[in-house]
Amino acid sequence: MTSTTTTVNTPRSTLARIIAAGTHQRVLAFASLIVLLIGFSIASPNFMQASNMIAILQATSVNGVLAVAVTLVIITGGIDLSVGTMMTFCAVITGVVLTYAGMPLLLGVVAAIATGALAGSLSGTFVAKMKIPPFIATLGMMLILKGLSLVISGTRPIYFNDTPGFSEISRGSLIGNLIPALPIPNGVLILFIVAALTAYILNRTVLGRYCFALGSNEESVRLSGVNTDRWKIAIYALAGAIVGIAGLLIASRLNSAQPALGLGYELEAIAAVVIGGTSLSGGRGSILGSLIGALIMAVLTNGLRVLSVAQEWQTVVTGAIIILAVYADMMRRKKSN
Amino acid sequence: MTSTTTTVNTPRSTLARIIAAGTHQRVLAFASLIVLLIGFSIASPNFMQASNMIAILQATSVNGVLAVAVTLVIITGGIDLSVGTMMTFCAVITGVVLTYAGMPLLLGVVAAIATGALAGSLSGTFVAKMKIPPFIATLGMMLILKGLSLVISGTRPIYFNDTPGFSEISRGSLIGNLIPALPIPNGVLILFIVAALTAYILNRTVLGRYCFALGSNEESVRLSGVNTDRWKIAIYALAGAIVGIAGLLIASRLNSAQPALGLGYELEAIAAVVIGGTSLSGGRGSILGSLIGALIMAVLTNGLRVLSVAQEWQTVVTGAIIILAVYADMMRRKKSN
Amino acid sequence: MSYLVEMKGIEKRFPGVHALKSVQFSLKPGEVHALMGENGAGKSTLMKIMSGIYARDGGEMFVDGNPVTPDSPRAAQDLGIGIIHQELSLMNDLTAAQNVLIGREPRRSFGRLDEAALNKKTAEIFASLQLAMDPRTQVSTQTIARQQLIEIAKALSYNPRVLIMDEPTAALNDAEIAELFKVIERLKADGVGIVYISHRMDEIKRIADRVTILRDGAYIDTVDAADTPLSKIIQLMVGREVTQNAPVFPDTSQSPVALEVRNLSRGKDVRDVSFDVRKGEILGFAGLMGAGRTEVARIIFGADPRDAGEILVGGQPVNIRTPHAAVDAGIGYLSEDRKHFGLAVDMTVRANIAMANMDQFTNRAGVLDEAAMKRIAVKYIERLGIRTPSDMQDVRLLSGGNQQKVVIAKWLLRDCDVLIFDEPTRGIDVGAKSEIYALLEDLAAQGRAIIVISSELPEVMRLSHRIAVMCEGRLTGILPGGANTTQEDIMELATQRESALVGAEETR
Amino acid sequence: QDGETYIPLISKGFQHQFWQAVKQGADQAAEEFGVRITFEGPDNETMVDRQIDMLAAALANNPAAIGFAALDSQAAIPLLKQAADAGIPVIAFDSGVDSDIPASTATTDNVAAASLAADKMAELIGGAGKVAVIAHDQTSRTGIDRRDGFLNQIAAAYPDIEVVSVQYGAGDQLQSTEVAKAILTANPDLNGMFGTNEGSAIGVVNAVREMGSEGITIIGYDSGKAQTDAIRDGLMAGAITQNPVGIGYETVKAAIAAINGEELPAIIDTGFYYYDQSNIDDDEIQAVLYD
Ligand SMILES: Nc1ncnc2c1ncn2[C@@H]1O[C@H](COP(=O)(O)OP(=O)(O)OP(=O)(O)O)[C@@H](O)[C@H]1O
Ligand SMILES: Nc1ncnc2c1ncn2[C@@H]1O[C@H](COP(=O)(O)OP(=O)(O)OP(=O)(O)O)[C@@H](O)[C@H]1O
Ligand SMILES: [Mg+2]
Ligand SMILES: [Mg+2]
Repeated sequence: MTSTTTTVNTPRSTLARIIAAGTHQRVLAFASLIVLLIGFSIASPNFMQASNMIAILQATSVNGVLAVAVTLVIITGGIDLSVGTMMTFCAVITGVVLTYAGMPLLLGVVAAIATGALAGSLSGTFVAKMKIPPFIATLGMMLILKGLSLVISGTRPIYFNDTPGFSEISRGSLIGNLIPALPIPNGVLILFIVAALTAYILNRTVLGRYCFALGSNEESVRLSGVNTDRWKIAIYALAGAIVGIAGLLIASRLNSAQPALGLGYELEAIAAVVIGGTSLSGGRGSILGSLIGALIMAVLTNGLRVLSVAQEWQTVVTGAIIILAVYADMMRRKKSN
Repeated sequence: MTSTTTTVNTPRSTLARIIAAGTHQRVLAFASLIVLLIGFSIASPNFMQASNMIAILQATSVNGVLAVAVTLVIITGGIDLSVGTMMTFCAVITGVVLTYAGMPLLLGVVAAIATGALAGSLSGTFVAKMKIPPFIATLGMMLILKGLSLVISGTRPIYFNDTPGFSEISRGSLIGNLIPALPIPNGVLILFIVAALTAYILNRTVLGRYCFALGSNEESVRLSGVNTDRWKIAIYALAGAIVGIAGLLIASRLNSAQPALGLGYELEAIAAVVIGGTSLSGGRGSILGSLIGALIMAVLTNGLRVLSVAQEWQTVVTGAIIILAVYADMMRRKKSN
Repeated sequence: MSYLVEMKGIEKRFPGVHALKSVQFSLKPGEVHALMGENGAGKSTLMKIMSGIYARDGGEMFVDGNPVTPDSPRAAQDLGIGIIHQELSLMNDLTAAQNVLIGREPRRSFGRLDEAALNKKTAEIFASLQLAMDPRTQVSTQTIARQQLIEIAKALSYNPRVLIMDEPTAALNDAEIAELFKVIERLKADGVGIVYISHRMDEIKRIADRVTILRDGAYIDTVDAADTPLSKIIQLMVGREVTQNAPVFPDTSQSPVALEVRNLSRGKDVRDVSFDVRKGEILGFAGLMGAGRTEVARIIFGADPRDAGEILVGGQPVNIRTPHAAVDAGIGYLSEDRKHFGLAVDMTVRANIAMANMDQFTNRAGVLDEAAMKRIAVKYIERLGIRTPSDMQDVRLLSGGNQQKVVIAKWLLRDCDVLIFDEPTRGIDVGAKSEIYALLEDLAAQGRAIIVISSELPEVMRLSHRIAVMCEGRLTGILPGGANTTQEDIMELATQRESALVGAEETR
Repeated sequence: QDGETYIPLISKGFQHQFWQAVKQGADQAAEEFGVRITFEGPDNETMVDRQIDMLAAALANNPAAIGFAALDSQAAIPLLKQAADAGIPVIAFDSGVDSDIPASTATTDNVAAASLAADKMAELIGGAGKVAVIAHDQTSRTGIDRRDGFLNQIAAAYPDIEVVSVQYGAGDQLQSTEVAKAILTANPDLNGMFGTNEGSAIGVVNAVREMGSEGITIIGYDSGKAQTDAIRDGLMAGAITQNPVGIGYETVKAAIAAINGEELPAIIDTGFYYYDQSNIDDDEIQAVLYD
């Protein structure tokens, strides 16, 4: 779709300039998040409790990390359908390393991230070298990894009971140890660290620059003498490594690697990214947006559940609000031009 | 994704010209289908039985019709994630009309198609008028329709036991009645009729022309004074109507409207379309390709089952073969230039 | 006097840019009114307002004396105003005919298309343009020049009373320009008013009746084309005298060879091409459209695969299979199609200038040095006179000529030993053109080897130390540069067809 | 390959622990009786038509008998008829089929089992208070039976117990965790929760652990290591377990009997058990638990 919208962003103030540089677009989805939070607080007194806020953040952690990973790929103009099952695959490998092989915790962490990076670079190779459309390459990977998770685990969950510190990765609270009033679970902390690091990479390093450039006009980047294939593989590998972190988070939270889990998480992550304002046609996007998108999804599901809305209506309302949130975003963006 | 492939089709012979005009690109996926069929026949004597071939065709029918529908939308440069749950929704509405309201069969058929067209035009309106990205608009619709199916049906399947002819829609065999040696189920016949009609619309009518034009350069179409919004809505509505037919097929095959079914069908349909050579960035594609893509998927799953491959390995092999099929396609396309 | 279109006090602001400052413009029936100005002067913007694409911020517009405010291209079309855009806006996946008649397809009942009628109608339009093209060819397979011709055919098919041509000849060769001018004469005779924008000064004398000059978004003057010398018009455009220093052609025959190409072949497009370029030399490439010059450059640069041939850089054979390898070997290539192959238009000027040169702006951890990028970007913006509110402006918001300058800046920064410029001055104004010529001469003087592919013969002759001429994929000869080589010499080689004897002449 | 007895089992799923235990029982019987089996099921319990396609592929391999756990009791009837016409006996397992084609059905009475869970819940919370249900599915037979078995028993026998919320977590541990947390947030004074399958039950346990809620009585369903651990830790009060290994074993055994033309009972009830800290190590219970 070659839409030649004459959107014009010329940030005037220095602050606006920095924000624009940092996010490459205004993150307007934020307003929708606030509206949701206020709405649910009014509707239910139980919603705005500290413990529920923490529960929402906790619920965002896995999907948030996946959304961060997939943002990178989407900015290059690609898509990654394999993030859900890749997360599971990384968790299973960690299970093998820690529980079956009895290795120390750190090695399990490394294994998860390395597995993700490896799987990601495989997807990247399919896309870059073999010129397979990202949709198909990652759909294939989604199935392959799903199957392999079941094969490797023998279709049984792998428990981490023998690795004492493991469940602390997501459930413990470093912040809470320092400031008892703020028992933010480590999983949430990790989400924010991952998001901050990735945002830095995206906006301040060559890799990030090429993410945007590839999504903007791949051929012109190639003709600038850039080894586009190598960079693309690197980007998919980085996304994979981040998915590996998501694998650690979910395994730690469930204290087990559940080999059958994972399908469906990819759509949710992609939805968070798009709600956050990243364009599926590539070239534009921000990590902050994806984070907010993931929060919107988590607030929405949690809020509706706290309100005890009947499940079937929850689905209807979620669908409607996702559309409305993006619509409101569009309107505000239009106005601000 | 700005892939500036320099595909050059200069059909020399009249025949080649017609095929190229009819498909707008060479359908090379066909070769992969043949390779699969031959491979499975060699591997298992049970595969190439008439009854199994019919089972494969039968298994293709629903996914094939969905793939046909989603092809239209993809050619415009959009995507439709709602086809699976929309199919279910249409089936549920038919159930309400036939079983709850006791209307005659024909009205049920009309209801399914009309419901699909209506739901499709709603998606189309979101995309065209409200400028919501198709991914989000149809993701929202997917959730809304899923919820509504459960609400309307009271989360219970609706059976069609009181509408005697209903199960004949998909299970009966008009062809078999005429030529007893060829008991092709009506569902398959309907798939081919729908595909042929849609291919005709795509290649020989204004609506089809605008599908390609919108996917190619929407802004330029708009600047040429075409009411792009209206046409886009029409295209989504047509896709919806076709999804309505898929709803009839599946309801008839199961002799019931299963309100929880539907999720996951969208990815499979989109995969069939992409395997068939239609570009996700719009502007290029063919119905014949999507049909072949759907057949490849069905042959693959059936063949692996007949070979009694362990289920987790089935998944792995399916993923790998999907990637390979598209890769082979790419190679052949490259060579032929 | 009755004007077909009259515009008064037109104002237009974009964020950071006051694009039009109380500009006036008028068009009579049956005249060709040239609109002149430097890159970014506001020509395209004024015409986009006239054709309903932009809304004006102030001022008035009249058609046949009636005040109008066209708020969409459709509304302008209804007023009889048609436009051929500077940037191509075709549907690449469709055929030529499908593009030309989009929205007005001949139909049968039930929305069925009458493809035969569609192709026939388009064929007629093409015939009236003397354009030999099968209406059924797919647009994406055509070179930009031929795509431009399709755009022109499309605009004409509306039978407009006012036709705006925004740099229609930027991608055309002389023969095609001549055909276009014939069409313009015919339209004039029919009373159509034509607004003509071009940076090719010679064309103004050939077809314009009046000339309006804009500078920095302000109206300067409207003069009669026949009685105003070109130098005067240029002076009005630039605001100062442009001095054309006479070219010098140094003798480089003893310099070491920088790039040698031996027996390069690729299908029918490139057939057994061999040549060399020496350090400090500017080698011009002339030829008709489709002669294969772009293809030769792309193969050398590794952008397209080759069937056969060898490439030597500095006497060493190099194995170039990708642009990446070419750049490593010290070869740079500026593409003729900036929008598709030259720029990431959604990114900033700064990012685009740095694109080929990221190593220079990254530390070992891969962190970008934005400050250094800014410094360099600002330097090139000044040096090339790129008109932009800041180096953080998205490239797509720049005027066409300024976009071209950004691509040039990108390759100047890369500092390659061998630089191939494919149509480097496409859409660039006279003032900037001579600056770019000076730059190229500078680069050569510094010992770079430069290849310039250009479809403007005067440009090739002005710049080249030697002139290579291609025809139908073959290198038909290399002529010496300087005053001793005439246009006729070049044209003779450019039309030396091998297939002259082979009957049925095919377009491709 | 030829001459061997081949019995495909089409189940409702295959990746969950429960189905793996059924498969284990079937494999055991297959080895014992020297037959070849395959075991297949769709990814989730909504995919009715996928299951039909599996059945069709199984029939293509000319099996001696078929084991079938119907996702929808009607949808498969044409294919089952086809099997009957070809003289292939069908044994239903886990849930029945509305037809007289199956020679026998090996199953658990889910309604009875869930109402036992309700009784235990009432007993543990003292016959009064608020409880919630995390079910694994809104539309599948087992989901409905277990939910309704529990709800109906509460409604019928314990007027002082209020069911404040019934929500669904798709049997996905993480999703069930989030659902349970939301319920705990909305109902700070909750007394008990019932999770209708392994994933749902673990979700409840996770939620209580993460929220640090006190005084919640949790009753689960099925087994699995996380669940038995939770019971040993005292976090979960107890759980219902079926006998999945038995279901698998009995299905294959019945299939062989049917091939041999033996008479079979209409229902083979494989039974269910309630287990808690007190009896978890009993042999009888250990035999039906799976890790
Ligand atoms: N949509 C826009 N947003 C912001 N600035 C714009 C926009 N369109 C044009 N401009 C600016 O307005 C000025 C005039 O641009 P315009 O395209 O009219 O120039 P031009 O005279 O056609 O130049 P050229 O000869 O290079 O095509 C330029 O500085 C350009 O950067
Ligand atoms: N993108 C393309 N797709 C298909 N054919 C092409 C493409 N680009 C060039 N060609 C063909 O390759 C041949 C050589 O064209 P090329 O553009 O190299 O010529 P050129 O001498 O550079 O001409 P021009 O002055 O038009 O740039 C022509 O026959 C042309 O039609
Ligand atoms: Mg311009
Ligand atoms: Mg060229």
